Amino acid sequence: MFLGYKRPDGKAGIRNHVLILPVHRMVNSVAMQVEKMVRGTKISITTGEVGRSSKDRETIARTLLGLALNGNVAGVLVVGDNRYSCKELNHEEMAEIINSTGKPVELLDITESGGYYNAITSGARKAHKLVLEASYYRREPCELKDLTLGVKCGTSDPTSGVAGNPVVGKAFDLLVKAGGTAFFSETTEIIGAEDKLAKRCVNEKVQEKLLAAVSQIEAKAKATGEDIRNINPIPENIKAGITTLEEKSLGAITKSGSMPIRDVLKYGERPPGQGLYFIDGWMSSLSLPLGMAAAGANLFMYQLGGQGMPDLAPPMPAYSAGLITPMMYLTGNPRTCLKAEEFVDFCSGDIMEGKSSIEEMAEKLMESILKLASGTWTKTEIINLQDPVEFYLQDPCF
Amino acid sequence: MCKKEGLVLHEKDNVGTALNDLTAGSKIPVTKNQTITLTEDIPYGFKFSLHDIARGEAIIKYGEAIGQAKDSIKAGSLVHIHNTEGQRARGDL
Amino acid sequence: MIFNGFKRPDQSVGVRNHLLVLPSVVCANDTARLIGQQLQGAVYVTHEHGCGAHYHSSSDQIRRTMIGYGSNPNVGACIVVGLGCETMDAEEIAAGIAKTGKPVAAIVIQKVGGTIKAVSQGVQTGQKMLAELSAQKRQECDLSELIFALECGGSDSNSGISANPALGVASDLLIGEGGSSILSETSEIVGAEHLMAKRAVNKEVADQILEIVHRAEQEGVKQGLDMSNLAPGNREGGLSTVEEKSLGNIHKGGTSPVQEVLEYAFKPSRKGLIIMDTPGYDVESITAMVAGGAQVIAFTTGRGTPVGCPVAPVIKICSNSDTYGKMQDNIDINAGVIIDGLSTVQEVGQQIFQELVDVSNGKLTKAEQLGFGDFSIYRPLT
Amino acid sequence: MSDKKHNAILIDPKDNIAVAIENLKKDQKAIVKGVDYYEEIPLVQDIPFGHKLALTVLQENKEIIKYGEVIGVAMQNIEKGEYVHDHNIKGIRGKRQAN
Repeated sequence: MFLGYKRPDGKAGIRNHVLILPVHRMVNSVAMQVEKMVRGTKISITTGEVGRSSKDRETIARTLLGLALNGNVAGVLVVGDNRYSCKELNHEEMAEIINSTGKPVELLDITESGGYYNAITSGARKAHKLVLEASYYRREPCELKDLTLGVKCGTSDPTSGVAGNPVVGKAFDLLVKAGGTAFFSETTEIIGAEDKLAKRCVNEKVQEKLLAAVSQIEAKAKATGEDIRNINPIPENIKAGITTLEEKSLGAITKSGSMPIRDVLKYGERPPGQGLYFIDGWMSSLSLPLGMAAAGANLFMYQLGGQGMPDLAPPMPAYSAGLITPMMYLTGNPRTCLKAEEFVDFCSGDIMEGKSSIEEMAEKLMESILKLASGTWTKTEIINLQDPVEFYLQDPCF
Repeated sequence: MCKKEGLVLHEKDNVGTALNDLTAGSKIPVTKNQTITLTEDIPYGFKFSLHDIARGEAIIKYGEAIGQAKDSIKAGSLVHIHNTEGQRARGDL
Repeated sequence: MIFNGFKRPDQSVGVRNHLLVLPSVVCANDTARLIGQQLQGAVYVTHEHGCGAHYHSSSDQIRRTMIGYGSNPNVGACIVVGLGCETMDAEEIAAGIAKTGKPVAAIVIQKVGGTIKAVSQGVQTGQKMLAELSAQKRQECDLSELIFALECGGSDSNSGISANPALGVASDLLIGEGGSSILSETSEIVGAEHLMAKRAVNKEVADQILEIVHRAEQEGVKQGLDMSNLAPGNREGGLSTVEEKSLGNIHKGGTSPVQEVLEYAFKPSRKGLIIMDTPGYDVESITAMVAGGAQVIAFTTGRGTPVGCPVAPVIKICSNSDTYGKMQDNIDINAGVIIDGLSTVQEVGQQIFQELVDVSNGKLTKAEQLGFGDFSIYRPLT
Repeated sequence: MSDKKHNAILIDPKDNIAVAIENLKKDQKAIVKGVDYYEEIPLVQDIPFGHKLALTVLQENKEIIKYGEVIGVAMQNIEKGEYVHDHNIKGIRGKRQAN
């Protein structure tokens, strides 16, 4: 059990943000000024929609809408401009959909505001209204089934597959058994381990989707004509002792636990129900947390290896999901835990030392997660780490 | 439990993982009956071979192939990119 | 009556859970700002005091105010930033605040070795404090733990008819629940002190009321001030004399007996209606009441004002519908409906009381949404 | 009592001024309402919203009463219906007394 915010659509939140959502790059500047003027607001700027295929624009739209509907969001200010509105990215439609879920939403159309300064004034007033409404929310007891977690691993090293990821996997098992929802992703990093995952898919259709996602990404990798080891494992992985992509993948998939895989979701797609889901996405620490936040993750777990990190170096402070979904740093490497104490929220390094079992650590991890879900801030959340937002776009741009 | 120095993750594996910075010449117990003498330094987290591995043979970790030996590898050697290569997603092959 | 607040180690009750970054001296202002800006959930203040050898009474007042401010129950933890050579010793102030049992740290720029190191140390310290603060949950508290600061600014002649009497009703309701209210700005009791003295619980308190008013009046006269020369905004609002302003002002205190008279920034020792001797400047007066422990501020205004407080919510109550219409971005409650004949003083008083409860539970006021945090310590002239 | 909407109020029965609750124009009538009080007073001058008007003739040095208390004295004779403000009344408190 944890203390969360219950939203009108039945979703639960662990934070209570007001999201400012500019839908086109042309309205970012107004939205950014509004964010500065109104305390308690967060902004997700939009880039990359111009000169893109409709498939990529749909990805952006799906991601933006997903962010808006995330349980951590109490209210949304959609900022748009009729001149730039397109079929896939339409601010009015987006506001209507948000409204239909019962979540407070305000729409600011720059073209109708009468100039830059009036648009900011009008936007600030709308944002104020949303912040005020949000402040009426109180934390209430919520069940594990109301919780959605996402995970990625990063700066992987040989401890990741032994003491880091398996603990997350075990915690995912506990969550999913209790009716909660869990996401894992990084299609590139299941190459070489896909057969193990395919066996866990709930049906053949899901299995086909999973294998198709892997073969597509592998074909794209081959089409580059490059030795994949120049790209993935990344130099830091190799420096830490990971030799091949297959090795990395086999360690990476342990973070998914052992529960059946309900479905394969598109980047930013919201799941049809509870359970464990694979998201067809990229490992980028900028784009993946964003995609998982859009899919509804309340908390994002960043499982660090970090063996290749120099002493007292910050891990990659990737925080784009931290817009609305706090980032929790974990590690199974006791050395990393000491090196990155400023960032790491949870350490399962005792497993490497033989002092603790994966099961014991998973119980402790769940306790830690529930504390964060009930309002305790993660270390990176307090200092407001925020990287630029990056959507996972796959088509060429023109 | 005394601190282990090497870890074998699966019975099928032909590599072990160093649980400390290990030095050449050390004798590392890896199973009840087997001890490996390291032929070179193995840094924390890196792999060492549990027996001789022939060129082209699969390197097994987590009970699965993680790549192939590029050369023959003597027991107790460091197993990494200099003597091992992955097969998947390779555009250069 | 119950509300949900934060319980502090010293048994006091907060309605907010801020980390306050407080410079002990003007020279530490920007360092404090840089620390505060990097920490989510932190507030910081800046001011002009703390450096040299002030007059003794002035030093005491500034130190008392700083310690009181950091000790306010809405402050969950505090970082005091000093330079190292100032009269207002940061470590001494931190020690004063630490008596409440809350986490407090002092960072002294000269000791740490420059501002960049001080900022870094401040952010690291703040990170740990905020992790602790964020784990604290609101708990059921009794409304009797609340101290309501009664303030007015930018008054017009409607203030005495609508907003102030309505606030008086709310203040009486809180006192009825066992809570307290502080009425301040002595210069705005001039001409109405006989009415307040009549309500004093005993002769001693009555004499104190007359004494502080007499003192404020004499002090003003000595300085060559003409108190009846009201602020231009007051005059445009229809107020003609200081007596008229005062008679309107004291309505904020409702009808409750006056329990105690306090000097600037002192903590009340009794419950009920308290009078604090503060100057007739909004921000200096609010700062003193917050240093005295007030958790929520009610601010009546005729002309409209944006003033906020870094650690305590400010509820703005407007005396007339015209200003409310124009300044809705800054005002929470329109008492102008009383003048418009749409509502009664009693009804608006109830509404303010309900707002007090809601805001104590976490509802944000307009000034909070804007993130406004004005802070100013009154430095006595002698 | 009349049904006419009032545009000024008498705060206390002892008061000798009323407060306009609308912008009142010269030649208009102030319709003053209080507890058990109703009077229509022709205005001599404009009275802005929130400002005061005399309910009776106020002789020079006459105490001006609002909220039932003294808020100052008339500096000159003030007509019934005349604008009452700092041009024709003065406070007594908080300033150097003329000897």
